[in-house]
Amino acid sequence: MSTSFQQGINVLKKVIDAPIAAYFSSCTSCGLCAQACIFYTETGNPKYTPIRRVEPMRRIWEQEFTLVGKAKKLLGLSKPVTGQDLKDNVELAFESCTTCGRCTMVCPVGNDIVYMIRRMREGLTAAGLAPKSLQAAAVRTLEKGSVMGFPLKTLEAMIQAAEKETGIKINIDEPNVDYLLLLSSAEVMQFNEIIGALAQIFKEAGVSWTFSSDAYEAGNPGMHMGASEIEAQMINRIVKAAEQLHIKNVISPECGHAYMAIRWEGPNVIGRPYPFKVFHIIEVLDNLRKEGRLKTTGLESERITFHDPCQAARRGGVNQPQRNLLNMVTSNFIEMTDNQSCNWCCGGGGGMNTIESAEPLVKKVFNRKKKQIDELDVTTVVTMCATCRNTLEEGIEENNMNIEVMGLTELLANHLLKEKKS
Amino acid sequence: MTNKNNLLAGELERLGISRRTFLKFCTSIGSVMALSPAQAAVMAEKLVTVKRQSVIWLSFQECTGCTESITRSHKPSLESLIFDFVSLDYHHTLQAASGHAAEQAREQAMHDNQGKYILIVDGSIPIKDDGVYSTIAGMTNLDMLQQVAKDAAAIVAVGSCATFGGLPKASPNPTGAVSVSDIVHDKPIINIPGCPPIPVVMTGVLAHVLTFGIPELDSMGRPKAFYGDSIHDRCYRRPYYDRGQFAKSFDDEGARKGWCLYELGCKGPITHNACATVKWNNGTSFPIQSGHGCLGCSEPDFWDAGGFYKALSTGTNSPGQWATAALAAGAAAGLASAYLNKSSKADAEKDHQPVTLEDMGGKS
Amino acid sequence: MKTPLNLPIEIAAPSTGMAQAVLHELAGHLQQLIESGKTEVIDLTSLPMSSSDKQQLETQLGKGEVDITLTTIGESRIFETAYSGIWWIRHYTADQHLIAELIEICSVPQIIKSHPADMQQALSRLKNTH
Amino acid sequence: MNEIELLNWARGPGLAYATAIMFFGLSIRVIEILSLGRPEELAEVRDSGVRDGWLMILKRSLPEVRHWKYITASYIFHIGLLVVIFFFIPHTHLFRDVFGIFWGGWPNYIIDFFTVLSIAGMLYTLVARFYDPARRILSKMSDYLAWLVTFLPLVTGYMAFHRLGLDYTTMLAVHILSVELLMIAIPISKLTHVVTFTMARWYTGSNQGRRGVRS
Repeated sequence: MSTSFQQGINVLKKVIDAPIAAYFSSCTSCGLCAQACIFYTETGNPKYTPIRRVEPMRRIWEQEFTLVGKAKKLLGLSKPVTGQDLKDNVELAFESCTTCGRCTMVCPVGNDIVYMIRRMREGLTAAGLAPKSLQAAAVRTLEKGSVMGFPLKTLEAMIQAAEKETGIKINIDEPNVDYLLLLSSAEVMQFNEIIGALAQIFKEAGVSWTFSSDAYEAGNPGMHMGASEIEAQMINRIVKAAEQLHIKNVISPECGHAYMAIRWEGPNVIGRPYPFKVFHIIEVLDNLRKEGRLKTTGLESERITFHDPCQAARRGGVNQPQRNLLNMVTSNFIEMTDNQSCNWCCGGGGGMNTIESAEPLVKKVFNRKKKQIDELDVTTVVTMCATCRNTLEEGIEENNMNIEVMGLTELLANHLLKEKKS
Repeated sequence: MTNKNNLLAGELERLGISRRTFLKFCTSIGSVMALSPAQAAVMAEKLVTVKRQSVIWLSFQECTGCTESITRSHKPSLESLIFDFVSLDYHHTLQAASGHAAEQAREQAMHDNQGKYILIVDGSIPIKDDGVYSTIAGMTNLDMLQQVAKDAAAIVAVGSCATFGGLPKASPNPTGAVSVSDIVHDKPIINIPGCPPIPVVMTGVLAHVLTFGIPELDSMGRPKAFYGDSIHDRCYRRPYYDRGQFAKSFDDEGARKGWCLYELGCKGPITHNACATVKWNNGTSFPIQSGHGCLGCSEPDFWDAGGFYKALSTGTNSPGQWATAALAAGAAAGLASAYLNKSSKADAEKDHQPVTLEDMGGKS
Repeated sequence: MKTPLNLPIEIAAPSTGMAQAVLHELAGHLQQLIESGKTEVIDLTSLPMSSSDKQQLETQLGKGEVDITLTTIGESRIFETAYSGIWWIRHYTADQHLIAELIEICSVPQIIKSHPADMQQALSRLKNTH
Repeated sequence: MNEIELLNWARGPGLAYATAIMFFGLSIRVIEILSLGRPEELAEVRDSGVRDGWLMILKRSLPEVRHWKYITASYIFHIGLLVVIFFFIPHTHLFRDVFGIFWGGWPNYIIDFFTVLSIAGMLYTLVARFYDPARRILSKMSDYLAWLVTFLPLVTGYMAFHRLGLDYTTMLAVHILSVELLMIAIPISKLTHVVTFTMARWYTGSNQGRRGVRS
């Protein structure tokens, strides 16, 4: 066993860097982050105030990396962080935070609180305190191949079904093609119409692509946990596959955290830049649109809104492509009052939807999303993240709302202008 | 009427000064002292009935400016009456006697009026090196002050040197100059600071002592009647301060328009004196009216309170140099701390064991 | 007014509204004088009045029927304002410098009345001449 | 010690010590932060992040209108405080004396207005600290002390200017001493944010810029 309280503290010392030190130095306890956090606004419980979620780390920073804190420690004015402190922190860092990063957008001194919460999770995981469900998901991902634990065979079955339906041949392990496509488990198991949809779109656009039998899972529980070594193992599997197949572009699917892991955190956890580029599927589609290779027909006339997934939009920087594409196929697209960087989280991200004990809380905080949707009077909510889609569907059902939830890729496929004979 | 020659009334008669004239004098003094006009009339009545007061004037480390101020400022005028009337038994600049005769006059007066004479002091008292820096007739100022103060009824310290140490006390104070109140603790002391003090303030205080006794004093022993307000409180340019209209240099538009001199270093806001109301040279003007800021000469340590031409809001030395030095020192300390931080981060890195799948309950 | 030096500095200060305050006070004192005979003196030098304030006050009070000049050491000019019972008194030194400026609310200013001691002296002088 | 000696001490050694402690401390704080280093960004960035770093430093100073109820008081307090510190004419002379730069001040009635505004804003933030659950749970003794040492210079300065309370000389000395207390507190409390907020915003802004996130 390499996890222990000492290892946890050790990791927290290891990860404290200049930004974190600047953040802690600057926090004035103004409490504005609470106003941005669904867990506070929907429960009214001040314990969920975002900056409180990293209090053990703040104490370690103060005691270990500032002269003032060292003096305080010597004088007995501050107590060292205990194992109990870390245990108590699990609820705040894992079980009531989707790492959505909305707090970061309002902090007057510009603290990136989620940046810190991710590091805090890293310490807790090293202390052996990561939620069991996330640990199990990590094991499944690395041992069986996917987050949900299904083997390659399951995906192959889905691919065959899609081939049959569309009549398009779908590659596995085809080298030298344009794109390597990854999928999230949720897509394979629940929203597998995406495979056929993409096959058609890519065929019409003249794009060559393939799946990899070694790396088809985009999801990364290692990232949610903050177990960077495990996160790196999952990333490396993809990097290796892309390198072996000589593919220059990797597509992260409609999954927010996967995009964050592959696009932004990946090179940093494996310690080297990629020899390929990474795109969110929606970025790829928008590029095809720009090049005139994606043609659609017809417009949805119903009132449609879009839910920006936190990790892709607010934290990943994909904000405009989805709007370009929506405008191609809808005539009545309505923005949510808070959108893009300031969108409210669905409440299920950051690993929250895998943690059973957090379920009531996830249901409760969905109230914010419900309010947002209700005030728009729409028939459909489109999104581009399987986790969001899942949470939205569950929330909508729970609240008996008459709203349809769709993936953006799927919506586009519905309107695809098919010129080439299949 | 036997004692009439010993009373001011007789003196008035001798000089042919009417009571009406004397009332006018007392009214003017009362006005300066902010006595009520009724009190001025009482003062006039009382003054004519007091006896000639013995006064001993000791001059220590001083420039004689205070004496000049008092003696020069008056034409044969009413204020000089007070001085004509008191028996100035010793004043080594003004008295005719010299040498042993002068000292004898002092000792005689001390003997004849034991416990009743008023001691006026101008100049500070050097106490470093046993007070050798200033002696009179072989006696140090310190010894003389202690000797004369012992049997005095009251002491009037005239000028900023006697009241607060003044210029001789200015840093680095080579003679160890101190004020009268630093030496004498068991007698009533009236401080009349200023460099020099306003003449009418002196006569006013003396008139008050002779008639009503010791006037009301502030925490620094100054008569409130003259030192109760700051120059700024009574300054005719005050409205410009309140409006934020300041002269930026001594010959700019603002200076010509008579705007506030705060930015040019005026110390009026913290200086308590009557210059702005009583004025100088027979009420002609005072520094601010002449276009120059107040130096703050009637306050302690005015010589060391920063530059005369630096605004009151600035530091008295150069904090800028401190800032630079502190930044450099802080950088050094910061680097030392950074070194410690780096090594503890390196230790953490070294002690770190990767989290493995095994920790998660996996196989490898 | 004699200006001793011609400095390029304007010493006229803005009006502060003090004149109105003094007028108000005067009304109170005058009523008191009428009702109880109690006289009152306002010392103008001790008030924070600007020169324009004083001018304003003087203009408002105006000049009455009586104008007296005392010749003691220096002159004193005393006049009744246009308001009976309100006297303006200025004491000057021999060299024309103003040493006190008062407003007295009374039927006759104190300083005009002859003092018993002076009268006593006058009597003895009179007797000596005859 | 009489009031003039107190004032002279405050204007002289007191100011020098406080200045030295503040700059010494801030220097340490900033170097401590910088020396911890920032991991190199290995992902292919959309932008260098420099522009967004600077933009963040500026733009986060704009009011977050969405939360106006929450921020108005402290927003006003900050503006008022900055105006009072940097544009009250006597203060500008202090800065000229220390740093050699002069930018002229604003009329007193404007400063007066902002002082009152600031004081009101600060009082509101104190009340909010008691009544708002999030702020109350975050607040430690050090937060209230930081509030106090910021509040004192404002109030004593206001009182000195209006000749309230103690005599002017003493009040001025108390005001300067309270500022010196504030200066000493800056590097050892959360008030360090007066400097490090630019660093925090820089790190977040440049990071967001690299990722193409709009702040």
